[in-house]
Amino acid sequence: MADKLTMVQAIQQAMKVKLQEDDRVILMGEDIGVNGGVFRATDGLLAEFGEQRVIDTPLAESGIIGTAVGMALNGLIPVVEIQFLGFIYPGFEQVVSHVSRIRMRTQGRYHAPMVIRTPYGAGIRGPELHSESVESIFVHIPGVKVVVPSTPYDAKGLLISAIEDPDPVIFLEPTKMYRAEKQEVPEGKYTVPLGQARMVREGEDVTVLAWGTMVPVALQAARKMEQERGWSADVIDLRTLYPFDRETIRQSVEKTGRVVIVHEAHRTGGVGAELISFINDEALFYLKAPIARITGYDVPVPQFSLEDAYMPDVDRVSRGIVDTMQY
Amino acid sequence: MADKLTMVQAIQQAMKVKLQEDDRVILMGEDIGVNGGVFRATDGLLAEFGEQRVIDTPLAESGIIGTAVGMALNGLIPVVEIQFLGFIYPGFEQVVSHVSRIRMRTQGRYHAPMVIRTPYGAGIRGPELHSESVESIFVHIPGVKVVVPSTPYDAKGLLISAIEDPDPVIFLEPTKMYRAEKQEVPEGKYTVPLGQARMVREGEDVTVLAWGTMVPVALQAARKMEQERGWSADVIDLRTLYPFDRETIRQSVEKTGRVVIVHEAHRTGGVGAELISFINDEALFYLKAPIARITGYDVPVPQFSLEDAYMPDVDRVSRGIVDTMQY
Amino acid sequence: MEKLFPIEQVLSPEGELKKEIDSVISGEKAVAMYKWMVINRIFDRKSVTLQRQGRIGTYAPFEGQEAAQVGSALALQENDWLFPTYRDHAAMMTYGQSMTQVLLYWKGRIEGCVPPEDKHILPPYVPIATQIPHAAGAAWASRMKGEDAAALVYFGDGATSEGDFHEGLNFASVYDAPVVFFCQNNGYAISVPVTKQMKSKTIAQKALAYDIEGVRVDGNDVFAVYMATREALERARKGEGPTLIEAVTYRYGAHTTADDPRKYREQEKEEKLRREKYDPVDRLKRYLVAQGVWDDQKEAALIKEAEEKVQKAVQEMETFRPASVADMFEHIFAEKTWNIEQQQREAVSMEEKPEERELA
Amino acid sequence: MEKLFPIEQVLSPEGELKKEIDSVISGEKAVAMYKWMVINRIFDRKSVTLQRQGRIGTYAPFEGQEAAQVGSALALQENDWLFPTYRDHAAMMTYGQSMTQVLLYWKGRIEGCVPPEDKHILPPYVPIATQIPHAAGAAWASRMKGEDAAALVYFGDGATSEGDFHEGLNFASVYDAPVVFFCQNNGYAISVPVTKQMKSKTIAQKALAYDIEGVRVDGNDVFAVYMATREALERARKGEGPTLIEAVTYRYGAHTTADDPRKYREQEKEEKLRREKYDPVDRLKRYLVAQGVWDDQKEAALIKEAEEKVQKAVQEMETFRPASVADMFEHIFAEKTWNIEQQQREAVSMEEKPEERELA
Ligand SMILES: Cc1ncc(C[n+]2csc(CCOP(=O)(O)OP(=O)(O)O)c2C)c(N)n1
Ligand SMILES: Cc1ncc(C[n+]2csc(CCOP(=O)(O)OP(=O)(O)O)c2C)c(N)n1
Ligand SMILES: [Mg+2]
Ligand SMILES: [Mg+2]
Repeated sequence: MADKLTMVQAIQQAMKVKLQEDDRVILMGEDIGVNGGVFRATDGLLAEFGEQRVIDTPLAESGIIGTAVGMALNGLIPVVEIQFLGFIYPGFEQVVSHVSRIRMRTQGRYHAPMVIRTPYGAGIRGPELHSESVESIFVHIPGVKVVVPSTPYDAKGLLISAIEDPDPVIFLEPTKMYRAEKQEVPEGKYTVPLGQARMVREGEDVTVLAWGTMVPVALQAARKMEQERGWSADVIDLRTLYPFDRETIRQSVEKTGRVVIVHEAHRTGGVGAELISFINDEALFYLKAPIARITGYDVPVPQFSLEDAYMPDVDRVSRGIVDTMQY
Repeated sequence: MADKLTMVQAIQQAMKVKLQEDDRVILMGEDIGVNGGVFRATDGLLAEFGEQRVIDTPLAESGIIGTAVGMALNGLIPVVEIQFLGFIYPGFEQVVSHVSRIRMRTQGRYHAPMVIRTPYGAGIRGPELHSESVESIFVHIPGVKVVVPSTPYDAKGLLISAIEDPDPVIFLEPTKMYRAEKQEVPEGKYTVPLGQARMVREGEDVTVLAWGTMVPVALQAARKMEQERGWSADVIDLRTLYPFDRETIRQSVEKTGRVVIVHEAHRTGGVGAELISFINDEALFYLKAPIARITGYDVPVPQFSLEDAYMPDVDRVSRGIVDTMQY
Repeated sequence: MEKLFPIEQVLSPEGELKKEIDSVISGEKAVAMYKWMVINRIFDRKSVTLQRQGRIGTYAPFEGQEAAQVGSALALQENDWLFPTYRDHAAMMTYGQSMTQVLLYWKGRIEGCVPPEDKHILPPYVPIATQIPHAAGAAWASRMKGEDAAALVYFGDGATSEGDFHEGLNFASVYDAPVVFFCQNNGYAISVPVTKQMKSKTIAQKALAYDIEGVRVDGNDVFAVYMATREALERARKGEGPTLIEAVTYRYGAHTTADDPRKYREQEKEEKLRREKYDPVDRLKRYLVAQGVWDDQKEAALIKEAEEKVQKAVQEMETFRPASVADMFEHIFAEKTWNIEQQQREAVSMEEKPEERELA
Repeated sequence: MEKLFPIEQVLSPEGELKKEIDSVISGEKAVAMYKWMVINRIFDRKSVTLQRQGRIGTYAPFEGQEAAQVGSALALQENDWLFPTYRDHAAMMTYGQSMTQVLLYWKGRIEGCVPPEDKHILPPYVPIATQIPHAAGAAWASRMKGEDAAALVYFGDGATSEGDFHEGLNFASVYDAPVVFFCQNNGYAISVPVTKQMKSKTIAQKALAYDIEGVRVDGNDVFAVYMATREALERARKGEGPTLIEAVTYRYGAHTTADDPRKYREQEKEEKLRREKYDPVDRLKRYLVAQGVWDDQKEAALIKEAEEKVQKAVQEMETFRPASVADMFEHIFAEKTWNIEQQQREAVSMEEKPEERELA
């Protein structure tokens, strides 16, 4: 049986599956209990699993993540919600200095099999700091995996994988897509493996790499370019940013020789830069044109009146494809 | 008149010059007062300028940076010492959400002309978390400049520029080089401009980009390769990582067509990736070989028994040059 | 602890004085307080409506907290510093921020953050508790420079759980910074009641950790709030160090317009009770009427004036020059870096003729 | 506050009992305490020497704090959790960590972080105060699982200024987590005296902010430390919530071997005074001798035994298999990611024949 679910419903389902199946799994975060989370990702879970499993915490991100680390050391599997990615910063030290290092530091004697879930990215007209996409910071930190779903189906399957993964996972949920579309999502348990990209559309002429909110934008641009110009594109949804799926990317680049990378994050030092470097390492001389980066700009994500101008859209991605194809 | 000074002495001089010259400049940090800082960078300054200008703070990095922001709002120019870069994390939110944004958020009505100085990098057999080099995180954050000196002369001139800069500067001092060499450093005031690289050595065959501790390593490798193989290299000390010196890099790459980037930081998501992307943007088809990244590995900087294996050394850089030249 | 920190009250819910105020609050002042509370409330309700109509974005209402915000802001002097959260626009406007600016802010315009030239009013702080060390620092800087400006910093009950609350109070205490920490304990951090936020029964008692003054006041009693804040500011200016004030209050409505309080409390019942028994505006009105300084005619005139003022601000907001893409790249640095300049050109060209460029 | 939180003492500096202890501390236990203190002190001095000789890296000595660490660690039960800082190896060793491991740690070997299989002893925490929420979490998890394990977490006076101290105590208080917050107030955070660290006169009073128990003990009085910790652990296990213990003590030496305390205090004079009047080891010895359970012969035997034990650990440390480059890439993840595998190969090949590869 499969229901049509939004991404946020699919995410709720993933947690429900794991709460049912594994006693060690607990949820922690601000407003996740009776309120069901500010996006309702944990709706109904307190009622079903009780206060020992679904915990409304005080307003303190370092306290939440730090306490969760302690719980993980003692055998639990905390799934932590940070209300928005822009509010993970006060807990950043716990992520960098502990979540990512406990296994290494104790040579495997302890580990921190936890998930930090958080809404991320712009596009919902949120106030300041509700639209951050600083995924590259986490990709740079050794010891954590970084996952970004772009569909309801993937969100559920990836989140179950993340909870089951023996290592800590930063699970970034594109806020804009929480309710953007419904998709058939199987009931019960299934997984989508970490580390594997998804080929969203196949083509010959250009490779478009994207994740999260940018996947449908990339796809639309690819469709438009195919219609208007007859250029066909591989559109690849990375899904996992660390460790990313090298084979899928390499093969596509070797095939097309042209690459457009689309991300919401600031350009300088974004994950796009690492992908370019990977292609430099493994497929440089396949390139027929410089790789284009269509990204957020190197400015703080603006107040929402300028949000649309900040985020890559179909026109900007199309322009990137044109520039790359016509180089 | 010029004295032979170590880098840490040169840094002390820079602060002294500015304390003397500008009443608004104050120093804040842990143990910077009577103790003169754990590396003695502020030695003697409390005695000379008193407790109102040189302030031993409580042990709380968010408190230090946050309080400094308040002081900057109210007309002072705080020069903050974070004891080691690995301890900036608890103050990370203040850096990302405020230091870098006050000017933007108030449309220039307020700004935060402060400097955050901190020892950075490995090489002194320090305990865990005393050897971090996560400069790319700060390069990714819009609104702060990032500076790394590699010589005593530059350290003084760049720090004076940083203190005088109207924008916040993250000033990363390579711990290993604090006392590694002495150099003639003019007395009194002079500046080295932010945003300009330094051509350390000129050559024809390959471009080596480095900063901080890696500059002498890169230089030695370049010398060795010239002696052993007759290949000559441009060795460029970036000095400022944001905004970096695009002209110097571009010209060199156009000349040599071969590039080796050397940094201590983890490879994935390091500043090297951004430099590769810049070269992709501006000089891709000058490249005769993939750009080599000789970097720290994607693991937490290890306990010091393995520190040397973690850090790029002359052999590793030489290998990078060989691989690039023989591609 | 509740005994050590009783809730100070000056004006009873019935509008009766429980303490002498003449030396501190003149009749005129009391009327001014009332006017500010009414204007702010009208503004707040209008803003909620504007949000529902899609004319501004998500909005954080403060109705119910007018006495806490107005009473405290009115205790400030000209050259003081005010550090507000996203819910403290009543305080901001009372201290001098224009309504238009506040509306622009909620319309997603950065221009709405800028305060008037002659007032130190920081933009609304979104990341919880981060303003607390800023206030300590600004206050401390005043002291260093030998000025007598003080800082007043607002935050909620939830904010007291963050590390920055602790670090800010500790710094201020060590340096005797002239700052007043003003906590509006409205009982909730979004959905989380204060009883789950902390085990301690009061917030004021947290002052004991820093050996600073802690005061608990009825946050719906504008006189009590004003007097406590004024005293705290005086002590601060005299070098006697910071004060933590806990103003016990309640927000009638949702956390923001994106929130549904019925999910986590008996919204209707609670709201009704509070409005009937403890409303800060009505309380003061009862007093003023009893004093013979207020009547229906004055009330009608005030409401009319307030509505006109709000209307004018709405109009200014709606006719404000449109946001320009180029602006996004301004004020990141004093001088644009090369890559920001490059990206500005890129964005502007995109904006100007996307189709043309694209097809070029 | 100092009156509310007097420094509890059981054993006077002269070695006289000020309280009844028989029901809690047997003669045997007292001797065991003494032995641990002496062994730890001998270990500490040896480590300082090893550092001077370049045989280990920078080292953080604890001499002077033995009573605080030994007394508290001995109050733990088998299945409890111990969260130490970089200065708490006396506590770690007393609770079961091997000397060899501790030495390996200070020799820059990650292997030195691993505790014995049957004990929950976390590695030394370097980033100040970050262990405090971990202890709250581990303790809370025990409670959730219905186990009766408690957590004991160490930190210094300086650590109380960090946000994590505040957040950790708040969380623990809200959930009645069975954790004991054990602060060794040794008067300094590196060079910064506690009087500059905080305005409050005691650390114990900070418990008031969370409505938890706060206790101040003479940290050089091993009996007082033991009894206070034991009581706190008992309360914790009974579900009566956490306790903040302030153990007032002093480190005789440098902050670490990289520090020069003469820069910031009258080192010689202070040290001499403390050693003569308040030494924790001598104090207990006086008592034991007066009780007739200790004498010079036993002392000599103990010292010999301790020296041999330390010597053996040094030897084990020095003959431990050398660090391997490949190890650097292990235990980052449960399974190596492709790039870590790639880099491991790169690093190992470099290590094996750098010249050859390079010239290849
Ligand atoms: C660091 C951080 N974490 C989380 C949030 C999300 N958030 C916004 S308001 C709020 C509740 C604040 O409660 P309180 O401090 O009591 O203030 P109130 O909203 O009641 O005025 C939360 C959790 C945030 N803005 N910043
Ligand atoms: C977050 C952080 N900031 C700074 C440091 C550097 N540092 C190491 S020990 C120390 C002083 C700690 O003092 P205290 O908590 O009193 O413990 P003690 O060393 O006296 O045992 C400092 C500042 C650190 N390790 N972590
Ligand atoms: Mg509240
Ligand atoms: Mg100390």
